[in-house]
Amino acid sequence: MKRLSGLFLLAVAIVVLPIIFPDNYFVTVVGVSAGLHAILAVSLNLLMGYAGQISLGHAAFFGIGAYSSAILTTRYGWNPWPSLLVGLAFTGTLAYIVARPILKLKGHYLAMATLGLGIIVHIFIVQLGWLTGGPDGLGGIPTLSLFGWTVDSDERWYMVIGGLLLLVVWLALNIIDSRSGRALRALHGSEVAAEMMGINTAATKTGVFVLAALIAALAGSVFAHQQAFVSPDSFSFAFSIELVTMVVLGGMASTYGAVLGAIILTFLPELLVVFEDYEVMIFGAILMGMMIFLPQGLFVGLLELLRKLIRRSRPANLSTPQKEDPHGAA
Amino acid sequence: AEPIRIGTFLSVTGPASFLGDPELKTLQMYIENINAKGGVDGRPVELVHYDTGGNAKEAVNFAKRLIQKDKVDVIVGGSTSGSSLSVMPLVERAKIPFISLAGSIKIIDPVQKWTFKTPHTDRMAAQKIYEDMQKRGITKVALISGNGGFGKSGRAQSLAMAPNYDIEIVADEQYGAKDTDMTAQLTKIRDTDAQAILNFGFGSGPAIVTKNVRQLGITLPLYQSHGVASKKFIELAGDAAEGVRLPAAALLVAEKLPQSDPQRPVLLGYKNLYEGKYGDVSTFGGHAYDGLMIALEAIDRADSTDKAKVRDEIEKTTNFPGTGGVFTMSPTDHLGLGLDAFQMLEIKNGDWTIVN
Amino acid sequence: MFDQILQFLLTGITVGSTYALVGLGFAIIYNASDVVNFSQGEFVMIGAMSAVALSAGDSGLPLWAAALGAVLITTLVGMALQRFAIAPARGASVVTTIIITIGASIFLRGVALLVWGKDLFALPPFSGDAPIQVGNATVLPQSLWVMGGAAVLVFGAQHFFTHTTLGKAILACSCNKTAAHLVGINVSIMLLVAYGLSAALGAMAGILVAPITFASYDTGVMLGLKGFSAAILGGMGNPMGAVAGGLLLGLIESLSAGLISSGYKDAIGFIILLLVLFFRPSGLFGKASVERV
Amino acid sequence: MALLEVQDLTISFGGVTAIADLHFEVPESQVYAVIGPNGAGKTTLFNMLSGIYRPNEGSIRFQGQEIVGRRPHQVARMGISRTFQNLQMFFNMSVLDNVKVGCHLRTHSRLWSAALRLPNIRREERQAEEWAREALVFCGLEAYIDQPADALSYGVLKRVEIARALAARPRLLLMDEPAAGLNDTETVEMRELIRRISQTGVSVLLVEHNMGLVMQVSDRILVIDYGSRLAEGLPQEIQNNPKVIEAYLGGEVQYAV
Amino acid sequence: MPSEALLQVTELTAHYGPIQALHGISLEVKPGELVAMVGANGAGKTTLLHTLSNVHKASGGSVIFDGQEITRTAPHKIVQAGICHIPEGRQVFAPLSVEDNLLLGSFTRRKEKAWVAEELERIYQLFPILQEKRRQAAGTLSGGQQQMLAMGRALLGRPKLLLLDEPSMGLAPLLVAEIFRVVRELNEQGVTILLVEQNAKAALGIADRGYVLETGRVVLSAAADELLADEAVQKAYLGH
Ligand SMILES: Nc1ncnc2c1ncn2[C@@H]1O[C@H](COP(=O)(O)OP(=O)(O)OP(=O)(O)O)[C@@H](O)[C@H]1O
Ligand SMILES: Nc1ncnc2c1ncn2[C@@H]1O[C@H](COP(=O)(O)OP(=O)(O)OP(=O)(O)O)[C@@H](O)[C@H]1O
Ligand SMILES: [Mg+2]
Ligand SMILES: [Mg+2]
Repeated sequence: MKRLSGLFLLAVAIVVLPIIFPDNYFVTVVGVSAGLHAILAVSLNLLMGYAGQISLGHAAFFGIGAYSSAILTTRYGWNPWPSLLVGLAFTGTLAYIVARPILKLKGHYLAMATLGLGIIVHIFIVQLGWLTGGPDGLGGIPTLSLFGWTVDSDERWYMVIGGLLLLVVWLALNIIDSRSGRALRALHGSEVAAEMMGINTAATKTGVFVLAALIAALAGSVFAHQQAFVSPDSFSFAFSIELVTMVVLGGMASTYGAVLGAIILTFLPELLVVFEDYEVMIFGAILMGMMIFLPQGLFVGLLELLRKLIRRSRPANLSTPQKEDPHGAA
Repeated sequence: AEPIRIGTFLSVTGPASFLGDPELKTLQMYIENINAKGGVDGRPVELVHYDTGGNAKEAVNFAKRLIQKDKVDVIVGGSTSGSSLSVMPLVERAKIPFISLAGSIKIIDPVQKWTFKTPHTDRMAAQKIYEDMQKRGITKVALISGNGGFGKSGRAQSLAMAPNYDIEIVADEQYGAKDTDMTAQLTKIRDTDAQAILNFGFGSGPAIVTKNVRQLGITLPLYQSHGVASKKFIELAGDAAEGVRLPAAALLVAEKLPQSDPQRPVLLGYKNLYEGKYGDVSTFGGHAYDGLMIALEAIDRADSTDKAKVRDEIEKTTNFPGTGGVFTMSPTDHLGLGLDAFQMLEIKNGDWTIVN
Repeated sequence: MFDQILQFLLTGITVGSTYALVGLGFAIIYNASDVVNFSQGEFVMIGAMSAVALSAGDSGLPLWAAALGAVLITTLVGMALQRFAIAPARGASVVTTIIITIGASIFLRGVALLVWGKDLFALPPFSGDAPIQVGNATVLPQSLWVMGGAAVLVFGAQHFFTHTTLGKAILACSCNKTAAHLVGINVSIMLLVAYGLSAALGAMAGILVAPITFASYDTGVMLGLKGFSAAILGGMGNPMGAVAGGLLLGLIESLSAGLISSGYKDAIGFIILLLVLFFRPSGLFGKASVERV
Repeated sequence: MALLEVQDLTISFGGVTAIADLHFEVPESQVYAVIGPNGAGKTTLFNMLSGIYRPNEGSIRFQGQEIVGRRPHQVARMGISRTFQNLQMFFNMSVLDNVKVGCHLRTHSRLWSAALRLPNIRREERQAEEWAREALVFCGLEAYIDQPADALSYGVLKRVEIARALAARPRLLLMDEPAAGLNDTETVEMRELIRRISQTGVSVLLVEHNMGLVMQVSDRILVIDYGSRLAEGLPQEIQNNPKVIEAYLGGEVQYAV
Repeated sequence: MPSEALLQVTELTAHYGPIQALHGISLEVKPGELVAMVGANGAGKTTLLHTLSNVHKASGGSVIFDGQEITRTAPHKIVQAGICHIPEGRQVFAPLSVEDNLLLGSFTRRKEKAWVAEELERIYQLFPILQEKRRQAAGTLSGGQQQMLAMGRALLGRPKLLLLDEPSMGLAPLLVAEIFRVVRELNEQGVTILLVEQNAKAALGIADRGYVLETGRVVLSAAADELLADEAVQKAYLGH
């Protein structure tokens, strides 16, 4: 099926990598981080890339999910699964409550409001030390297990998160290709026209905001169990901005782009550590460079480059390629 | 011979870089020196280091990288309490000796088998300060603290220890790491009946607090924590720093110690080496020195890098004179310092003096 | 109690003026290109750090010369940013451009780290640090410099955008680039001017506040964030708004630190910011969008 | 009962009254034109009819139900669709997807079922695509179906908007200057299109400055000037109304009716 | 031959990405001429004007204006050289006031204060509604009012050559007549005009010559009255 061929490729890559590089730190450890980031980026991309509603506070929902699980399992001794569900319910409710007033805002005002939301959540996490452990964080979070299968090694976490990523990508692709997905893109294109076509834009925005928040909370909960430790600096506004950067770097409104952006921004610092004090500067330069030369995002940009190369190497009398729909690239 | 591999992850950049930066410099400088002298047991020492930027999440990944990929023998690192605490479950599972360079008492209390640390705890700092206050007859204290990990943890210990010294906390204010003005908090403090002000924090905050105290014309004694134990503080706070007291390792006043002090040669040696290369010392770099030396001596005594043996030897560290004090560890004490490891200092004429 | 409140107000105005000055810089680039320049905080940092560096040591320049030099250096940095990072990204959307400025801010911070290290530095106050008594409250002379600077610069900026053709031409670039070209505006020069101007403003802000706040390679992040908040609170792109927003934010923070809770003062600030936006979606002084269907 | 009844409609912007005390009725199955000088308030009227602006006073009843106070998507649900004078395309989508959005009200899947791609989704997608293609073909836009919207010329975009509005199967279609940017031959095609639309039982409310088109296609015409009603009647009457000629038409031309 | 033309376009091509929109357009406009350009939707008229102003880059060919090659000249220099362009879709500066919009039209002439003031007065006489609304944000004007504003703004650039992209679009019949009268009048005052119009009859009615554009190519060029009489033109563009 053409619609899901990309997903299939992604699945193959996820399965094959640990087989080619067994026991490799970059696959099982960094790969797990990249996977989590990719899940977050894909969810943010639904909101930002497709619906055009920028959020600089996505890390907050990630954090609430993580802390819900951490607190319920460590302080109250709950089983991880009900903790996860309570975390999702809590995040969903919070997102639902703030969505309406916040999503009335547009552009930079929306950016500021979501940024503020993220910072407020962060401050509460830091200040509610009796509950959250404050800046020192909260440790001793049990790992996940299902039907006796315990996720107790990096390899197993890799499998779990890889699977989760595939699931989230599949959900995102499905949504984009549906009535609801078109409604999202439509309100990005023109809110009045979308309304006039019968789309309840406020409800649609709220819906996608809550959905993105839920996915982020799910990722957060998994993150808490995987790290066995949570601390506020994993959910700071800097991380929210990093997530936005992943989405834009990969290419707005492209699910695979979001995955690509997440992977690149996760691996880049790991590779740059050898530059020590120069790391920050080089990282900034690379980020700028990528955006300057491929302003429409790496995924679309690289695809186009590839296409150009193929076209050039092909004999001229073959049919000129059809102009691709740049927005259809899901 | 097979090199000894020391792994470290530090907050070399980011908000806690004032910790990580001197720590990294110290490790690099000493390992270079040791190798120049032929290494340990004839084996060269190799340092593998990563910068966490102060983020606990990075710390976990880098600790994994050190253990799985770089296959280090010992980890000496973790500038912040958060980053140290976050890797502890990992370290315990991987069974690798870990000497933390962070302040929180939670790292060694309760004691975890594979985890040690060298810096004085924030509890000790609070105790030392309260001892001094008791001597001056102070019973009412206004607390102000930064809301980062260091300040928060210090605040918690200060609140917890106060009753033991019959001290009443009459104000409990906070400020953000990058706040530029604390006069609002201090105005509130001014209008309490506090007899002294205690500030737990690091970075620009304590210097601004010190200046603001003087700006508001507050004449109460001002205590800072060991978080400001570097010349930079005096430079930033300027005249306002006169009379400020703080607990700190003897490193800052090495020259002023009696000749007989067992720490004196170590302190002068470290200080001269560091200042010769990088400029003003801080006590934080000293903690890295202590951690590194304790680890290497343990390896030397164990005659191997077998992790279990090294761990046992670290635990047996006895009367080791470091920059932070004289360490004597035990199965129930993975720090091995007493309150006497702290000196109470006062800033006079722009320099440190020992209070007695 | 009254004395306390007076001090809180003075503190709030001092801090607020700092935010206002930083916020003002955001307004200019925004007005020229709709872009929120995330490296604005770095301009502030570079201004402060270069002034420190130029005036430091025995062979250092006198303060005024160092300040002038720092403004110049920062202006060049701002223009270079536009010329070499923003301009070449042809066809970049606003979001992409914002990400470029995020990259630039990381890059500039990295460079500052290499050049100046991680230490904190203080710039000497312009006119001493003997506190000035206002009733039973006090302010530092430097705070007066900051407030005065904010006032002068905001009126300058306001005049520039409402009364000069150049200012209006810059506004024109952001609302419709094609049309700006078609009336003969050299859009690339306008953008260069805008980046240079806002860098210069940022530098001035940095130099004015450095004696109070100290400077280090990473001071830009927080100041940038607060400045952005101020600009949004007041209404993006409106110089008066940036100042009003800055002052308000400063006052909220200091009053909540003094009267409610110093631990939650930033949270309170942002909560009020959110509430203001819920009732005035384009800030206190921002104009609602004028696009019609 | 008339399809649309407008009474005492008034709206002002910062003290300037754009529509004042306007009343008129649109009967079922007619092409009803609203004309008037630039700035007379025609687009503003449309914006109130579609729920985008809320009038200061007055009522708008559609099939007996009040529109004032409803949001645009609710108005759309009642069976009103429109095109815009200032294009409101979804430029981030293809032409086909633009028109598929038009089918929003005729399809019903929810976010959750779409996410899981339940079997009904595939069916619905196929249905929506069919409807969208139908609408595009109806408007003579076969050639552009797979193009991205941002690659089209102005005149084509205006017609895609009509197709999108039609895909919603409205009872009443509001068209704001559909012939702007069309040449005379294309305007003739537009006239035919409007006629065909009206033959399918859809009522049309038409704002247009091209008098040739208006006079030929309209059943009745309302003339407004400065937001107030100037005249109302059959095309023939309007054309010969001296007030209308003075305010709007100018004297010289006679338009075929 | 080329020296006498004010605007000389030779083999001009333009692309949108891989798609070619202009396939080698050649045309000329002599000083003082009023030349009309007609074509169906999507023929490339707007693209041509954009390419002439260089807000869309040409991919080949050349444009010579007043003896100077301007194919790759920056847009603002083209305006300085004396070409003003009323773009399709009006493109007013929405948040700025009507008067600021007009004054920005005189950006390249901003030193000539007296002339600008005089011209502004003339435009207000031409479109009194603009004067009435001169403090209002341009974005809140009605469609037709914005069209008037775009026209006025271009006139304040004091063009030698005026490029008009459907100036009558969205205007009431009375004003359409008025606009054509103004265009004619400007032309008589010596402004050379290239007029793109869908209202082909009216455009050719006032033009000296005309070009017919089809899918990015010039397919016909002749004197205006010849074109009006041409059967194919009548069928394709005049609705006969
Ligand atoms: N949001 C607004 N703010 C201020 N004035 C407005 C606003 N919207 C409309 N107006 C004014 O109301 C009047 C009516 O505008 P409207 O767009 O309805 O006219 P119209 O009849 O559609 O004209 P045209 O034929 O030119 O499109 C105009 O004078 C316009 O300036
Ligand atoms: N941004 C774009 N990307 C791709 N193709 C485009 C773009 N803009 C225009 N085109 C194509 O270029 C061709 C010429 O368009 P142009 O807008 O110049 O036509 P026009 O003659 O002005 O038509 P109209 O009378 O409808 O305004 C059309 O086929 C159009 O689809
Ligand atoms: Mg209108
Ligand atoms: Mg056109």
